[in-house]
Amino acid sequence: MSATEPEARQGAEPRTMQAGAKIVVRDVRKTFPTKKEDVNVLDGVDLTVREGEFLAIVGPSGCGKSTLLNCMAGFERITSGSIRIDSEEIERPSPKRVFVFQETGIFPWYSVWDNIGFGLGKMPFDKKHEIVMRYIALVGLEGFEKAFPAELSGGMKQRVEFARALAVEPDVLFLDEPFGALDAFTRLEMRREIVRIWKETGKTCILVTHDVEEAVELADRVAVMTRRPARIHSVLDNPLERPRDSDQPVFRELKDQIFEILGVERRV
Amino acid sequence: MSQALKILLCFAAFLAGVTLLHGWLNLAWFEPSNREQLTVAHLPVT
Amino acid sequence: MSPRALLLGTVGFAIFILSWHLATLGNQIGDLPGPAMTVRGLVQIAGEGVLWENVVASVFRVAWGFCLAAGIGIPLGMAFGWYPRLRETFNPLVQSLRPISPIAWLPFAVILFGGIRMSSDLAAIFLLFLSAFFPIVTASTSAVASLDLKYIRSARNFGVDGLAFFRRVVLPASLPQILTGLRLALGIAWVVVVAAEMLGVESGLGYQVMDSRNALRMDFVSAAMVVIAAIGLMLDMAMARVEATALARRGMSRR
Amino acid sequence: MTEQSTEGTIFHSKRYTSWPSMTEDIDAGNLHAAFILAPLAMQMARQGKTKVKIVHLGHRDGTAIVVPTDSKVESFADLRGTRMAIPHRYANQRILVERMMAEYGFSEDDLKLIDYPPPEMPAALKAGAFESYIVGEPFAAKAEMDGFGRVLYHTKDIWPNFISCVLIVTQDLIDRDPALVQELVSGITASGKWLDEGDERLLSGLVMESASNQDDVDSGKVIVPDEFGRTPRLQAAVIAAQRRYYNQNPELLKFVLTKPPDRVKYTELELARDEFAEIQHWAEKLGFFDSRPVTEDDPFDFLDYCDPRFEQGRLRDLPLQDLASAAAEGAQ
Repeated sequence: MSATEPEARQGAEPRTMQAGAKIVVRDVRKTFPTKKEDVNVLDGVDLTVREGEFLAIVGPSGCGKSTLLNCMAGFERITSGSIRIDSEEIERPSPKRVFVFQETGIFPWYSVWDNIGFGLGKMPFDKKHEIVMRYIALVGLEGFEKAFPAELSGGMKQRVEFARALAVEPDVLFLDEPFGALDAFTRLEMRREIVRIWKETGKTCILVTHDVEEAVELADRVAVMTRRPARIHSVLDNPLERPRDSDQPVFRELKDQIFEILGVERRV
Repeated sequence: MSQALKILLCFAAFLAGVTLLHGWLNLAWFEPSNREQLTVAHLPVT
Repeated sequence: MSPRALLLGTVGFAIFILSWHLATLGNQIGDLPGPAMTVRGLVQIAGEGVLWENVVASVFRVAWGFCLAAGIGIPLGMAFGWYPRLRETFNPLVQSLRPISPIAWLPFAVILFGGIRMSSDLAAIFLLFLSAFFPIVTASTSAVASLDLKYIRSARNFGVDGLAFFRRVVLPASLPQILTGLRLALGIAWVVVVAAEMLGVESGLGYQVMDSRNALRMDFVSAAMVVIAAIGLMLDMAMARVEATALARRGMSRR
Repeated sequence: MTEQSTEGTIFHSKRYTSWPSMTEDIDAGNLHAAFILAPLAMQMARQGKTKVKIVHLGHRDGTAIVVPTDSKVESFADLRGTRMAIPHRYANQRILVERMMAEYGFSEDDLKLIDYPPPEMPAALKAGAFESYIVGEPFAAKAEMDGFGRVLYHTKDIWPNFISCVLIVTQDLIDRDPALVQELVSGITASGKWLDEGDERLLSGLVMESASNQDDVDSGKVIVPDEFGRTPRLQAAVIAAQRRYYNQNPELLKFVLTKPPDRVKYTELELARDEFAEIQHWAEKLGFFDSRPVTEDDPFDFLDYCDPRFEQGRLRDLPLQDLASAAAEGAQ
């Protein structure tokens, strides 16, 4: 960090509960024991995510943003501090909070239909069929029910993953750099898709990315993380109306601000 | 899992078939003989 | 097989057979048999029906040894793969027993199954079980141990665990590597059955080789070898088809 | 050929490919009767897991020392400093060679003895793996018949009535079913007598080539080529050549059984104490019983490994077609 870290964090979240807070992360620490000595990844993270909000978490790669997301999803236990969703401490993963992986986590041995129906568990066929077809329509995969992942493009596989996640009607979607493996054009297309789905379903979305432009383009607010051991440096409001255009001056200003916080030289 | 079941079934069928064949051809399962029998071994050399 | 591959394959065979023929020109029954003599020998033992008895005997033993090895080896291997403590306790034992050639077990196998009906068959099957068991356990262990973390997390995220998790995620995910292990194991078993039959039983292709040798009929020996090669190839192609059907439509991203 | 007769026990002959696989099957309890090397039988009786008894001899002679046709060796003395292949370290052939080495004053390393599988001896001799080999038939005759080998000695010349293979049965079978053992021994004695002294009647199940027709062949009858003739030894050559017995070329067996006629003998197969005493003497000398040495307080008597009781029984009569019907058949 080029600038010394200011004591009073700019726009830091007040510690008190925010109205409509969906997820409250308070003073979370996470250390990984290694042979040599413990690696301290998260060092006192505080963050509040509002109901139905699209929050982006930005930070240099390896700073621990994915670890934070894994802890919020319940895949990894925190060393200390607390993470509460709907004021309930996180114990383990749940269909209420579904995680979407970078290279898609859908199953290559199942067809699109079976993949999307995977989380629905035991239910009569026609009821499951009705739900699955609804989400196939939502992500625009009509006609591909019988296809297998190996026969789909990267973008289409991503859509199946979204459909699978949404089919169980979760409250929260965790997106861990979901477009990282896609080519530039598909990435743009999928960003529009996720915003459309987010608007239609009203889910709380938390996006982890190292692409600042992506964060500004998608999120209501952007939380910027410091280098490891990571903390939330600041959470910036994103005043831009949707649909957003990266040429707008305010867009660039917000991007510069984030780059500056991250201490990254933007000009190539 | 019906696909795995199909594979298992064809293995089982193959197994049963070859067992009966072996029994019939080499082990004389299907040639009842009431007379007492004794096997006398030898090597093809005097 | 594309026509080009078929053509090249036959050219390869043609060169082999031609050079084999030239090398054994003018040999008598007692010497190294040429292709023509081998074919005549093959026709003769096939005609006498003894060839089919021996083929059935060998395939019978491989089938049982292989299926038992798969039936026991796959679940055991998968358990080793999933439970690290189990793996740490038993894997060293498995890996140290593996290099022992199955043929070395023959004396024990004969004693172990002595006195029971079909004891020589059982001894041979026991040897084949061993020869197939180790590659299968090793393949199953590594298949489960290297299961992709994101599949495990996806399943747990959706609350799928226990038997459903095993049946719908662990098994299908490890199937490709297990099938490769099975195919390898079958190949090894087919090599071992011929060797095992040379020592202890009185039927089978290995016995046919040994017995023809005692009868000084080298043409029967090479005829038996041709049959051994042909059946070995057929078994491998059968396993390849099983693998193809099982992994149909998974494409390259099988895992 | 007991299938031909309608009553009594059916004796199946089972061909093994190596001595160890046979002894293992005996120890495993799968096998209760076998023709086996005499010293090996004694060794099993002495220190084997399964107690066995020799009840009859298999045959006499039928072993020869063979050298390449062009070799200059004329007598055993000429073999000094060469290599000789033997069938098995516990074979009687080894005792024969050791005895001759003593006779000709050979020291241990004057003649290198190599254990070698009998079927490969002819080809290996031709290939020069060793300068001579001693083995039972038909692997001695094989080299002779194919012209690249020459018999230096027949056993009838150097150890008359030489014992190579003996018939053993497990003690368990003797205790369990002595009548069966009796039936076996008297059957074998009868066949031996027929082989050496039988007349021209055909065994049932045999038919001369000229008298045979298609359904004879289909019903699995054994066809005796006319130029073979009808003498018992030639009938035996055709029978034994079958796949389920020796699986050899009939010509080779004919050669063994006739050139010369006393090359192998199938009569006077009774157990003789003095003959076995000599074998036992050499076996002890060569350390065959080292894991249980023979001493005063742990003797090894003739009756510890032989059981001659079954040799006194009435000979069994063979299923022979009487000449009249054979002639009639010939006329068809």
